[in-house]
Amino acid sequence: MLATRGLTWRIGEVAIVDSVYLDLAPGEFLGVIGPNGAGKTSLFNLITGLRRATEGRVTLDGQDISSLPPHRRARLGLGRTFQASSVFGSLSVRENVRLAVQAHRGGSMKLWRRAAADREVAAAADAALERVGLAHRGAALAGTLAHGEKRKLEIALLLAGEPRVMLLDEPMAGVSAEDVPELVTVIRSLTGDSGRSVLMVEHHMDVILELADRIAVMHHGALLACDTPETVMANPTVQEAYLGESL
Amino acid sequence: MDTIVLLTLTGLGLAALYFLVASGLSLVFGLADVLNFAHGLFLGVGAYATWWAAGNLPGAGGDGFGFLVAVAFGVAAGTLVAVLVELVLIRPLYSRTIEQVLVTVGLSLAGVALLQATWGADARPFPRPDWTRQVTGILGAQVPNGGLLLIVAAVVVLGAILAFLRWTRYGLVIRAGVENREMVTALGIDVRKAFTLVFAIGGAAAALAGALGGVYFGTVSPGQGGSLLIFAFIVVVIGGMGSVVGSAYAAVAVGLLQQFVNYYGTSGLGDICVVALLAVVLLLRPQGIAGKVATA
Amino acid sequence: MTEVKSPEVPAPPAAVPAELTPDTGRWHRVRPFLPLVALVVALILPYSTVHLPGIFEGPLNSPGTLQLLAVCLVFGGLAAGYDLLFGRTGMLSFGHALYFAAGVYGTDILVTKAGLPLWQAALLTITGGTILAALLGAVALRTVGIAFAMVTLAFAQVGAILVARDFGGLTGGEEGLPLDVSGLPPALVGVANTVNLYWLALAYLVVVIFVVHRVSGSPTGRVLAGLRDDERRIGVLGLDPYRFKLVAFTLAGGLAAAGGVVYCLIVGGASPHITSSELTLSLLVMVVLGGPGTRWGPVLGGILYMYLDHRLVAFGTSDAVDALPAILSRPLSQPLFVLGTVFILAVYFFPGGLASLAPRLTHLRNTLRPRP
Amino acid sequence: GSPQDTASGGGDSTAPVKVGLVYSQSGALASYGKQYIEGFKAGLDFATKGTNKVGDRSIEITEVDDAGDPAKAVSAAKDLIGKGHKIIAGSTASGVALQVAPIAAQNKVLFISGPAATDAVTGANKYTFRSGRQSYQDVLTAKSFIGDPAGKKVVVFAQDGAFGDANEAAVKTVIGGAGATVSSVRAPASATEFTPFASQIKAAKPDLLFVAWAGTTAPAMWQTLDQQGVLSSTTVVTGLDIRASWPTFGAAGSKISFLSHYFDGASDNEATKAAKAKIPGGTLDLFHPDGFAAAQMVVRAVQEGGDDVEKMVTALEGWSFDGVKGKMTIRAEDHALLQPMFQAKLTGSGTTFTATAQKSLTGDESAPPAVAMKG
Amino acid sequence: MEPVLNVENLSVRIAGLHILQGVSFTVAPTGVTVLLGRNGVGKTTTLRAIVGLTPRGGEVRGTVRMGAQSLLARPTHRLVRGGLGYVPEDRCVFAGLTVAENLRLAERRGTTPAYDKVYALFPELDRRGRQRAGSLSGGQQQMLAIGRVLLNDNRLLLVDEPTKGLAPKVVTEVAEVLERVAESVPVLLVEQNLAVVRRLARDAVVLAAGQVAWAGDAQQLLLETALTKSLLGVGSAEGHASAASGGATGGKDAH
Ligand SMILES: Nc1ncnc2c1ncn2[C@@H]1O[C@H](COP(=O)(O)OP(=O)(O)OP(=O)(O)O)[C@@H](O)[C@H]1O
Ligand SMILES: Nc1ncnc2c1ncn2[C@@H]1O[C@H](COP(=O)(O)OP(=O)(O)OP(=O)(O)O)[C@@H](O)[C@H]1O
Ligand SMILES: [Mg+2]
Ligand SMILES: [Mg+2]
Repeated sequence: MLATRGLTWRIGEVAIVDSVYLDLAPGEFLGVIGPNGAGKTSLFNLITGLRRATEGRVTLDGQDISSLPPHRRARLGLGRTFQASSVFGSLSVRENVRLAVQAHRGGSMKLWRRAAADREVAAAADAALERVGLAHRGAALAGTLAHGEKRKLEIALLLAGEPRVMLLDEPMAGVSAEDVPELVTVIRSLTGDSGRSVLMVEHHMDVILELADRIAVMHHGALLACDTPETVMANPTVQEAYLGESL
Repeated sequence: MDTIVLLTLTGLGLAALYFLVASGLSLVFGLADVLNFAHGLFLGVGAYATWWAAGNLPGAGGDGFGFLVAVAFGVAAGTLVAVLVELVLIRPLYSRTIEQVLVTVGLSLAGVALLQATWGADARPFPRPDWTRQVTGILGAQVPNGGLLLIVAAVVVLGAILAFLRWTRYGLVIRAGVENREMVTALGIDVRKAFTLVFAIGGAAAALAGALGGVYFGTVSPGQGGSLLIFAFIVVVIGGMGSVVGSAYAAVAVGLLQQFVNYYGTSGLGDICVVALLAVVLLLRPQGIAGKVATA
Repeated sequence: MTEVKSPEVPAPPAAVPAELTPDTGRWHRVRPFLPLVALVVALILPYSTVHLPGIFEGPLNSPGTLQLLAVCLVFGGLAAGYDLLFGRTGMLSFGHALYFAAGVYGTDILVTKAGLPLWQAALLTITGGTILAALLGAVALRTVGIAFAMVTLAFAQVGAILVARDFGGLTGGEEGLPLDVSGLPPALVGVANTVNLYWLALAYLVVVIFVVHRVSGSPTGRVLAGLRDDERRIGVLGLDPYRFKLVAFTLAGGLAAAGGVVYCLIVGGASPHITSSELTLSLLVMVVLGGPGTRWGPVLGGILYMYLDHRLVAFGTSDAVDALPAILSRPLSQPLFVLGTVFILAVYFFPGGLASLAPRLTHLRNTLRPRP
Repeated sequence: GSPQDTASGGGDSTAPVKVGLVYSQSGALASYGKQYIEGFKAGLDFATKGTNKVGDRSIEITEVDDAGDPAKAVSAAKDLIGKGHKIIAGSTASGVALQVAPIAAQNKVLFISGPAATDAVTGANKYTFRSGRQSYQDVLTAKSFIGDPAGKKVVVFAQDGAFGDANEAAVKTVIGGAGATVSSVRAPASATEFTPFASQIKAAKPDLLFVAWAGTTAPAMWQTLDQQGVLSSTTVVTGLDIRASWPTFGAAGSKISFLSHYFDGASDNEATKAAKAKIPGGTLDLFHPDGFAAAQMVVRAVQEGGDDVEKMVTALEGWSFDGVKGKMTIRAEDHALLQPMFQAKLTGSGTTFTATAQKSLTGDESAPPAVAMKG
Repeated sequence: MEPVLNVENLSVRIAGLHILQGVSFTVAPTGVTVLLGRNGVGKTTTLRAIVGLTPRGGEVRGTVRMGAQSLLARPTHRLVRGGLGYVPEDRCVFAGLTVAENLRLAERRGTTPAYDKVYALFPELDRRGRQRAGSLSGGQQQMLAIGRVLLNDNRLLLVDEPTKGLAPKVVTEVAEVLERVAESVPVLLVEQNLAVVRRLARDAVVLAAGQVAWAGDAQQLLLETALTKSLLGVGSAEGHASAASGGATGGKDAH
């Protein structure tokens, strides 16, 4: 479904992302791990078009999307969340999701329509909020949400866009331990239906191990391994580079 | 040939003036993130203080050593005003950048009006040594000494700022502060002092530009700072905000472009070309020639 | 790796767009009617002979007062339009005066030099102004933050140069171009008809408020509010930030051009003052004074600013000021000094602008009220 | 009340006559405005023989600051007209004059423009007069410097914009029309570096250089012309500005031939003496005569016209009187104010300069061609 | 022995989040006290609150004392000059400055900078004096960040995850350095790498849910598998490499 071919991003001499070849099958859940600064977020940025790759291609369903701007890629069904929550702080939670729904359904370029009057958008937004368990916070300003709630809102924004390929950047970061299982359920439900694919960066190994069909390991921008969880966990290079060895 | 020499040298004189104004702006923007609209005020203060000193301050005058004293007084006054502005108006708004910019906008309106209220709207003849009114023959071109003076001053200021940034401890602090203010404090350094210092340097450079601009124009008037400021802004942006060297390059580009286009093209085209240059640079490289990196 | 700071303008200290958030509190029921009340007051004002000494020179219905009010209203509308960019979309443009000036000069030239009837001139001007904004916006919006501010400033500067240059005697250069009123509807000409200009200005303001309000509450307005918070996120949601910013820019430009048409009629001509970068800065001052991103703040800010701008001239030359010692009276007789000082104080003491006063007062009342 | 109400000026024969003066008290032209108002007060005193009354009616002046901004001036004019003023005078800036003039015509009140030099005020409309000189008169005075223009080469150096355009056009008609070849070098008003322009002028090798430059950059411009040897290579003519600006010419001052609207010592008559006696400091300057003449015209208009503006207009048209500059005549066709003009030399150094008259032109010698009344 | 640092009832709110909710602990005058806890629990926030670097809009309550001196109201640069050394989590070397300049910047007035000591610890820094700090490898940057602080005499060092993102070999080196540093200066260390903790720590403070969940002898903590499991979410330091979570370079999976 989604594939990267020799994707590379250099700043000056340094390759932040170094010739990455990845394939994501329909319905597949691919976990991405790697040390801090390995280039995981940067890889996401390249895939979603927030950064232009210096070399290599990204294809979606065989179509080369390397030169498309982010919004065009999103329209083709590529959705993502951000490592640092990036929600619309001065809008209410509900408005946040409505904006996402509206962006997905089209009709955003309507200057003379009353936004509040669109019941379908509102209903879809409420459904998304319901799904991540934020319905009761709909009226709150997104900027005032607690951290974990923001993470949920991020996912609601993603859901609203009904993407076919979802890129989750550390969805668990900063989520309190009690909330993790709940969020894991939400994330699992993302793929459960409809053969959507997920690419998820996460440092919580147990979450990754629980959800991922395969795990990709990044190190210094390069793909160290990409295989089943068992194989990856047993890989000595991976152990050394990411999991670490004892002193 | 002599026309080209003449245009080049006078263009460089103009560039020097732009640079003197822009260097302070650029430094302040680099460290404090403040787009300082009140910079024109510092310029005006420097010019008026020099003018005032030459007429009233014992020991100061329009010629020789007295003139140096007058300029020194002007620069000191500009520096003082800049420091006061930083301490009283900018510092309390620490890290509220947009408010800081707004305050400098208010200050630019009020300050110029204040100059005008005090000394009137008319241009006043500026005291200056006689030799600045003369010309020097260079390769057949009659190059005005005032312009040469500006070039020398700009080179000295550029050198001094670079040396300051590179060799002094405060220079280090400022260069580091441009990158990461917080970490500088975490090393036990009062970064606010560095801010004040940067404003002082900016104010001094602007005041010097005001004083030398007075020599160059032969007059001082309240609006002078403002009209130079717009080109200084353009220079700062083209040069890459925060980069003094970038500003120097940009000033030369802008000064020469203006001069040559004004000669070979029709009137007014020079200014338009400068604006076009700005647009082109920004579209190709939104961060300017040098980008916002370490200041030196 | 240390972070490389980008020269971005932080989003303005904007309030939540009222159109997109539910009203809460006791004001809920009264508030929607306040604008109506204001409108009614504005409508009956020209029928009143009330004299407000110190505030206006003559009675409310005197031509001088109406003229001043008309100018204030136009600027209220202009500020509201500018806020569509600054407060609601988070774009810091330093060149908004250009489109206003295009409106003023466009009307003036088409009427005076080309002899077109007013309605044609107005239509052409607004269309032209909008297209100009679209074209320049298309270029300028390729940059962001301070760079964007500087490009717009530069474009406006070119406008100022062209006007001053007086190509073909079209603009009258520094002397400006008086409007040839012979072809205008008689109702818009003459001091006795100042009231009609007042109506026109009021209509313009109402239209701008309506448009801004409507657009802010539309699906597009939702996107604009989103752009102000997080442009990257808008892109990832599948919307092209560039297009939406361009729409906002063009719309604001068009509104400014329309304001220019009205202003040209009110003042009876064009003068190069309006092309100066100072005007854009004043627009910024107006919006900040009023409260960016709020429904009424920019309007109030614009009206207040223009009122002060005009009245301070009289204030500065008044006997009260002259009587003060020179050290006070001299600066006070400079309108810009007073205005600049007021502005600085406003930034310090009313960070949210005038619009933040109401909630503050409510807050104050609530804290003062004894708790049950 | 109703929105159409406007107060009407009292028809009462002892009610004061209200005169509105809209001029620059603040802003860039504040010092011109100051001279104007001083002149006006002196003139009013002179014309009413110290009574400040015309017949039984006293003259009541309202002063309004326009800060040089036409929008403010228009507001002020409307306000004054609304309050029943039948006479408006002032306009320090050309832009103000041009925008107030139509207002006067629309509302049928008398407008006497002040220092604003733009030619366009002349013949603007039936209700608009002027109490100062116009650019065309400057140029005619300039022409008097070169004797027979035929075959001579004349260059106009002027700033961009209407002021420069008007001067260039006037030189082309006046001097070019008399057989000289006229070319021009134009520079942006905002220019700060004049070397390119000086080089262009030098390359043109003119017999006469006419410089029309206003604003704070003038000293830099003169210095550059001097440095590049333009001043010593040809006859350079320009207008003499207010006294305060004289020192800014510096050494260049003595190399320039000045045409002058007025300077202290250019004339000596009753009015001059009266003006000198009344003006603070006792030294006349460039725009005192304009204010003085404006007051004389106001008094004349009220004397002959009472409250009837049409009668005021008739009374002023064709009227001749002795102003500070000498004999002045209001030309009936287009309301041009024919007046003496002067050639002057500047001598001195440092901050003390004196101007001396070389020659004076009568009102007829410097009369601009009549234009058709536009409105 | 009097503790060198006393933290009492420290509360921090940032942007509406109540991150620390009354944290109290002390730092012993010798050796390494380690601050443990899962990701996002507020370890960095604690250190930053102590040196006065809570982000704007953040609200800090409680008391922090170094000896008799109260720290909270004082500006950061004063604290640091008073002998409180701070090595931030993300190193924060000045990329545009050379290594030597970075060090020079850290010199404090009135004291003689101990260059010989720093260069003895990190000869690499001496060799690369003229290199731009931005072009150093992550490990070298970390050395620079630590070296900067060691130039001066400190009464207490706050060190935030010094081994994060470092190669195992460098981790060992850094651990050795800290070990030696701790001989003369007390250190409050935030560390995810339990192996490092085992080697260095004398005392441990474990944060959970914005509060102190456990405080006491570090070695004892590491011995009790049940305790580490419940507090840190890992079995024991000796376990399988993947369980020695946070590992040499990861540092993010404490579950
Ligand atoms: N715009 C940039 N300029 C310079 N360096 C950058 C830029 N963006 C990322 N980097 C560098 O690229 C490397 C990879 O960063 P990235 O954010 O992709 O890491 P990551 O794998 O997501 O790490 P983490 O787990 O900490 O989120 C880092 O060293 C980072 O400093
Ligand atoms: N400026 C801020 N604004 C909002 N939330 C913040 C801010 N800084 C920190 N937080 C939140 O506070 C919590 C504690 O963060 P902190 O960095 O102290 O954790 P930590 O224990 O150091 O984690 P790690 O092991 O990942 O370094 C996190 O949930 C974080 O998201
Ligand atoms: Mg990441
Ligand atoms: Mg941390």
